[in-house]
Amino acid sequence: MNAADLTVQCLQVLLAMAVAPLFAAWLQMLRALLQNRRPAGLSQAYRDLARLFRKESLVPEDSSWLFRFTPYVLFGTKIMATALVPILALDLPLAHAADVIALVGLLAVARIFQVLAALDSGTAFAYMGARREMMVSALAEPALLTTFFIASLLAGSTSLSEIARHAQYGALSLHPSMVFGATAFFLVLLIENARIPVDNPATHLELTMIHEAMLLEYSGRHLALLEWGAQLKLVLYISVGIAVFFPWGMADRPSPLALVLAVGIFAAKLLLAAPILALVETLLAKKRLFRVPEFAASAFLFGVIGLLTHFILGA
Amino acid sequence: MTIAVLVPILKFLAAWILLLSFALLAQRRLLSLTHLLAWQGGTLALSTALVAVLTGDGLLWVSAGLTLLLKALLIPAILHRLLRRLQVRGDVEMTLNATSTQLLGIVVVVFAFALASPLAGSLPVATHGMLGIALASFLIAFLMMITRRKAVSQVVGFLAMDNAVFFAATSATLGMPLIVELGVALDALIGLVIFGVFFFHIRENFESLDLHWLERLREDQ
Amino acid sequence: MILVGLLAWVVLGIPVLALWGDGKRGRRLFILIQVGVFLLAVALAERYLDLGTLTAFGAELRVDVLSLILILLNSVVGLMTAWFSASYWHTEVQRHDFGVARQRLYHAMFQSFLATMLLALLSNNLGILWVALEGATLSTVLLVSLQRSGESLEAAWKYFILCGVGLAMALFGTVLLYFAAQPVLGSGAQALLWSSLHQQAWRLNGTAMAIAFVFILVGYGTKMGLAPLNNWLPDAHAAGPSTVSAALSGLLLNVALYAVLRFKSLADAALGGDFAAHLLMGFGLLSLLLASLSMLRQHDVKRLFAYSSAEHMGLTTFAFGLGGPVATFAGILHLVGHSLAKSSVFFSVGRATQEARSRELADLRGFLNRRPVLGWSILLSVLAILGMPPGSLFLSEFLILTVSLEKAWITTPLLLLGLGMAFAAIFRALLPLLYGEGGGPCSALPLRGLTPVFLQLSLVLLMGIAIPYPLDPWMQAVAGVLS
Amino acid sequence: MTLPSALAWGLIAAALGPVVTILAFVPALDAKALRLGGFLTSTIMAVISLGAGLYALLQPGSIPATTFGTHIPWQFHLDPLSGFFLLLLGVVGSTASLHAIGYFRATQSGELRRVLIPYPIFFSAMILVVLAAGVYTFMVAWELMALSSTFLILSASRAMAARRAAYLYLLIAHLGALCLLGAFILLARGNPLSGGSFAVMAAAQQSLSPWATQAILGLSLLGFGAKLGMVPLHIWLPEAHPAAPSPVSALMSAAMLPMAIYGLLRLDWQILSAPGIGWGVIWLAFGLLTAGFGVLFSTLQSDLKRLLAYSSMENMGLVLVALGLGRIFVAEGWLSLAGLALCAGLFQLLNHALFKSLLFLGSGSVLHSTGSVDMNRLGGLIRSMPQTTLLMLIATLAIAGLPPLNGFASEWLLLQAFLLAPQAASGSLQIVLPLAAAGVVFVLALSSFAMVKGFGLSFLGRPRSNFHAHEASLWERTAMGCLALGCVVLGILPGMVTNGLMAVGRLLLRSDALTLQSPWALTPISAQRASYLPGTFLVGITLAVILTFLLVWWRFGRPLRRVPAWACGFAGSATSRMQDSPAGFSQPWLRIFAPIHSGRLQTREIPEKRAPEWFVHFQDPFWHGLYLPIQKTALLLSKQSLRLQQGKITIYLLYAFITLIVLLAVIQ
Repeated sequence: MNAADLTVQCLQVLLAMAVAPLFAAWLQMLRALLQNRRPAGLSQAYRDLARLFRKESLVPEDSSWLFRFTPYVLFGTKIMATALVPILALDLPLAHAADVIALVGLLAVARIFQVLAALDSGTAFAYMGARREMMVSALAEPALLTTFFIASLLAGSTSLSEIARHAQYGALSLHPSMVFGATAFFLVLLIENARIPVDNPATHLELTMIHEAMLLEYSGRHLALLEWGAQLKLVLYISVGIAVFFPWGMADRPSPLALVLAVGIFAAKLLLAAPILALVETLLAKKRLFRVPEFAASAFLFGVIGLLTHFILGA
Repeated sequence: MTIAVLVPILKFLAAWILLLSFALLAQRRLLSLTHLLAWQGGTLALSTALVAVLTGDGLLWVSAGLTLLLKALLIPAILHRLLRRLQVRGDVEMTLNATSTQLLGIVVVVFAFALASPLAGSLPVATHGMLGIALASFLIAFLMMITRRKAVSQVVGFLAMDNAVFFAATSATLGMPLIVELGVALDALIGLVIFGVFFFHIRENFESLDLHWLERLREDQ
Repeated sequence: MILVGLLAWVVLGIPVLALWGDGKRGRRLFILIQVGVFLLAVALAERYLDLGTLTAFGAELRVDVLSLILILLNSVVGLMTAWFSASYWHTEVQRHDFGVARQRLYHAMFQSFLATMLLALLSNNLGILWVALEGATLSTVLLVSLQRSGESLEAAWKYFILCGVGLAMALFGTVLLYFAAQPVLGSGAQALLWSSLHQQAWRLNGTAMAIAFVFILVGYGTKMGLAPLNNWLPDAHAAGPSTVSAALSGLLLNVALYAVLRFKSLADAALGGDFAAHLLMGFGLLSLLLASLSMLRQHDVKRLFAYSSAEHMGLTTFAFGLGGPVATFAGILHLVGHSLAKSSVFFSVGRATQEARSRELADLRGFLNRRPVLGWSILLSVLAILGMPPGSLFLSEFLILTVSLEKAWITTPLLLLGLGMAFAAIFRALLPLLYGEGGGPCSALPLRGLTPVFLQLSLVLLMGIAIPYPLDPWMQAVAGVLS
Repeated sequence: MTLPSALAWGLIAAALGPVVTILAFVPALDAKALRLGGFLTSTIMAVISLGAGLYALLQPGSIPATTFGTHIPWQFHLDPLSGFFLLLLGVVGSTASLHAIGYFRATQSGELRRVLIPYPIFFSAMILVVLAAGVYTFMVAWELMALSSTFLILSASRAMAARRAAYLYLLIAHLGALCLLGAFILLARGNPLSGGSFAVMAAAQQSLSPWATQAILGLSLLGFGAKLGMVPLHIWLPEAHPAAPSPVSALMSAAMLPMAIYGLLRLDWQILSAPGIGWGVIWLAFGLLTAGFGVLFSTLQSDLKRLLAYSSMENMGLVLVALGLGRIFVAEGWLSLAGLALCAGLFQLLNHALFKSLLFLGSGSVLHSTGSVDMNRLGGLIRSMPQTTLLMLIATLAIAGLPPLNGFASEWLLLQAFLLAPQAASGSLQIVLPLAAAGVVFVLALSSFAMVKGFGLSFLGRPRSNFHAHEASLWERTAMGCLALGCVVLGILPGMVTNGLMAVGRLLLRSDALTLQSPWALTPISAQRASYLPGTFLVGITLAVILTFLLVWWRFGRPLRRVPAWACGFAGSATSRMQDSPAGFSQPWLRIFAPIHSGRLQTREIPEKRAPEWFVHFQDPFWHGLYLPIQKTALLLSKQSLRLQQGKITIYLLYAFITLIVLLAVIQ
């Protein structure tokens, strides 16, 4: 790997980190508009983070090092993940370090640490959140993997950039299995990022909350890291979706021009992705918690059907 | 005397033994059982003697005498004495009524003859059908043991069985080696003594020689 | 002449014990006599190694490899039984305050039992063989009824009547054999000598031999504990003293089987086909299955192991029915292993029943904690009888299964089923016996008497790992004798 | 050092076992001497076998069967396959024995003897199983293994439950052994004492009739499945493993179960190369069934050791899936893929040996320190036994399949094996493969749930009962530390493992299917198809985490303040009873899978607690559907057969009479 690749790599990570709060704010803005509320400015997210970072952070007295250690692990793993996904360019230096399966594993690391930290805090709500999170993800993770399986079977490789390249340069044909895959992926995206109809990041209603319940005991810089991590995660998922399903316009060779182009295209894609999400979140109602496993299961089911169709139709 | 005279007599005696076995099968009274047993023993001795005459085998005379002494006199006497000492009176109730027992006996006899018939060919002319008779009386004695409910009557059946075997040994095969017969006789004697001892023990344990006292060792499910 | 010496020694033992067989003196004498028997048997083996088959009294007595193995086995088990008996019988005497007469009776009858069995093994004359077996029966009847309790009397009575009838049948069979042999060998002793019969067997009258063999099989089969003729077996084993149970299972059944085998070899030659073989296999399989089924619901420890004896005899019979070098080797190996292991089982279990004063499994519990040595002896002997490696029973069962699959594959699943059920039944009983809590009061008795158990078990182990030199070729040679 | 001498060393190690056993009988020795002497010798045995195994694994080629004994042949051999399992045995055995030194430190000599008498025999038997080259030798070792482990199960407690577990265990093991006997006899054909070594059988297999081959495959699957805990023969496993003392549980779960895999590979793959995808699919199906069943029940457990036992079932199931996949690929002729699947399976086995023994040993330390492994009692151990907790955390992350630890590497390989299956798969496979892949993925996800539950509820949060836990002894921590290190190292250097397995692949696939690769990476076919560099991965994450930490600390570093947990306003008043109980934690699965386990929430009175506590009571469907009926039938039959023995002597005589008559009639 040469210096240019490395710079691209770092650039990509930094870009993702920078864009994440912005995207979250943009999403909030759209939702507010759709629900005819007055939106806060785009800079709101940054200001929140800054304030949280400056505040003192409290720790439950009978929590252990695991509790304090977790926010950094979560943030670190998410940074690592953004480094692995081809956002701006293919064949980045780290591309071969891990493929889709490893990526899923990486996300699992983050989730499990979060759950363990929640269990460590030893409060009822944290346990509730942890339990629900584990249950839902036990269904969502297989769904995610199956969608990746479909893509990688089509591309004949499990490495993300290979998949992206295949979709980018391969004969443009609409694969039936990919349709199922895309659906499943979208559902998983909703689940994993705690969006409506699965979870509502905006409220702290203990009957419904999953993800937020695990963060209840965090404050200050820990909370800031976690929030930022969550935003990063959303961007990450979307960019993974882009890489797998609509990778067009990604820089193949790291030439400055191509990079600028890629950044532009990526931004455009994000801009477009947000309204869809916002729309979904506005139109759909939050599901009852007992329905959530069924929701996740249906995602898994879509994935499996996609696999079957691929194997049987060979497409 | 000549074979022409002796063989029919031998045959007659054989038939007589079979008849006696039937009588044993039918008889209910214990004392008369012992008498019948004695009669059978006597007949056995006589037939053995006849075979001795036929074959001119000196040793057979010994076994004839032995048989007379043991089976005709000693054993029945011991049994008789036992019965008196133990005051065993009255009839033996059977598990199966007399007539059907008899019928079964007949079936058994037919079966025995059918079984023995192919062997007749290889028999010395004197002893045609003897084996069949021996087999028949053996099985009848067996049947008797199965149908009687008193210890004593079972012993009688056992001894009748012994007689049948003896008859086979002497008449059908014209005499086993003496040493064997001696051994057999000895065992029979010891056996009877042990029976006697037993009766007393059983009596003092169960106040009866009825077999249903001896039916407690069973797998209780 | 050593055969005569051996015979004379054992027979002499009877009156000696009848006269002085009481108290410590009696126990000592008993052991002493068995030691003599053992030494003589070893000498016999020595002689056999030099000269091969031995005969005496104009071939009335004859020792070939089959009888030699069984003689050695009997002498060993007899010696061990006497050793164990020393402490066991002592306790029994104190428990039931048996008088001098009863003690003498016990020793004398035991001696005559051993003597008659030795006679059965030594004699070449099938008639004498029968006489000997009858004698063995009579003496064991007295041993079983030794306690004079209702139970023992009933058991002895059933044993006596059933085996008596069985032996009567066997005698009839012997007569028939003689009858068949007469035309060939002429009348006289020759016609009952196994060795001479064996040479001429192919000339014997087929039909007569068939009938004769049926009578023999049913007759001696009763004594051997083949189903459905083995109803006396559990009662007699349970009612008698444990030494007697050990001797019954370890010795008497073998000798009965030995008799059947002698006749089988004749019948095979006379009949050509494998009529006898099929009968043996059928009876063996039936006994194996019925016995192992009966074990599943057993609550009396001695009955349990009595049934297991029936099961093992069934397996052995099946093996000899299979025939051929491997199966016969396996059969004889199993016979030897079973005798050693089963007598050890009865020793240790007998001691346990003495301590707990009960035969109910419910009362016999937790011996590994309460009485470690006894617990270990129970554990090891039962494992041996279960055919656990590296005991020799595992090897023999292994071989039997192998041959069964070759010659009659249809039977193999049934064998496996039977063995499985037997294992389930015995192991189920074993665990509470070793580890169970509670159980009745338990009087601690001296455990010196248990040394024989460990000696015998080490023999079983040795034979499972590597069969010692002269035994191995001998066991191989048995097939030749029986063919 | 040559291969024969390696074999000799293995046999020496095996021979040490009985020595220790005899030593354990010596009454003069006190508890300490017994403990140190016995377990240190066992450790030495294990280390020797580890060395021998490693040598045999890396040394290409194998040595033919060497026979001892004249008439009864004791045959032994050593080849890469044996080597691998010897290695595995050594790893588990050495650490378990080390741990045992600490674990039994408070045990009286009497109790200790109960363990030390069967323990070395058990270990030697396992060594012999691996080294055996002949039917008889193998069966003897196999039965000894089952037998000795039975008495190990009984060594901890002799309560009714333990006795029942031991009975069930040995019974099923023995029935399985009988099946194996059948299989081997079919295979050996003829006198097995005439030196029928495995090599001979392998050579003679062409002459097997097809049905015999099928029968052998079926019987051996039953026989080894019984040891493997394969559904529906698993019934003993969850009872037996928890009943044993923890080092023994580790040995049983991490070393004895793999012996069954060894048997399958040896008999059904190396000796008997049966063509056709049929059996591959069967293995796959049973593997998946077992894995699913195991993982489902392990999520529901509230007893840590039972949870681990069920998870062993799951892992063995996954290995079986991998091997089945391998068979399928062999049958389809894709050798490189077969090598991949095989590699995945064996790698998984090795990993399981590492983290499962670590988990069992850890649970043992917990039991020793708190007196319970019931998660209803535990919690908050991270403060009282921090080092143990750290090690357990590593094991948990590894078994949950998280990169960059070893568990993930093998799972990654397995999934790759699924994904790289070419499109040209024959009809049935087109359905089987995707469904199986989906099933595997689901199992993996669920297992991480179970593991997080197990670790979180026992080590994190607040204690659910008042106990005074103390850190594990140095022996125990050393043993667990080695295992944890192993988890990390194998995770970072997966290529090393696959390279090590090349020899095994060559033996089983009869070709160089596996390609040598750098120890740092996993690249099954080509970097283009798929690649995984755990090293880079680890460095990346660590860098990211540390950078984040440093930046945040440098920019906003302020001391933390410890306060009572807020808990939505409960602050301070929140008690430990407000935490989820194990039953509560897995409640969703309890609901979702109710039809399978028919489990219900029930209450039970606890003396030291005021309120009754909830626990899940569920029943194994196979127990009610399969085992009880069999038992009933057997007892019924037995009842009938006892009818024969009904006391009347005349009836007995009648039996004899009828027998006689019938036989006479027959010959007529």
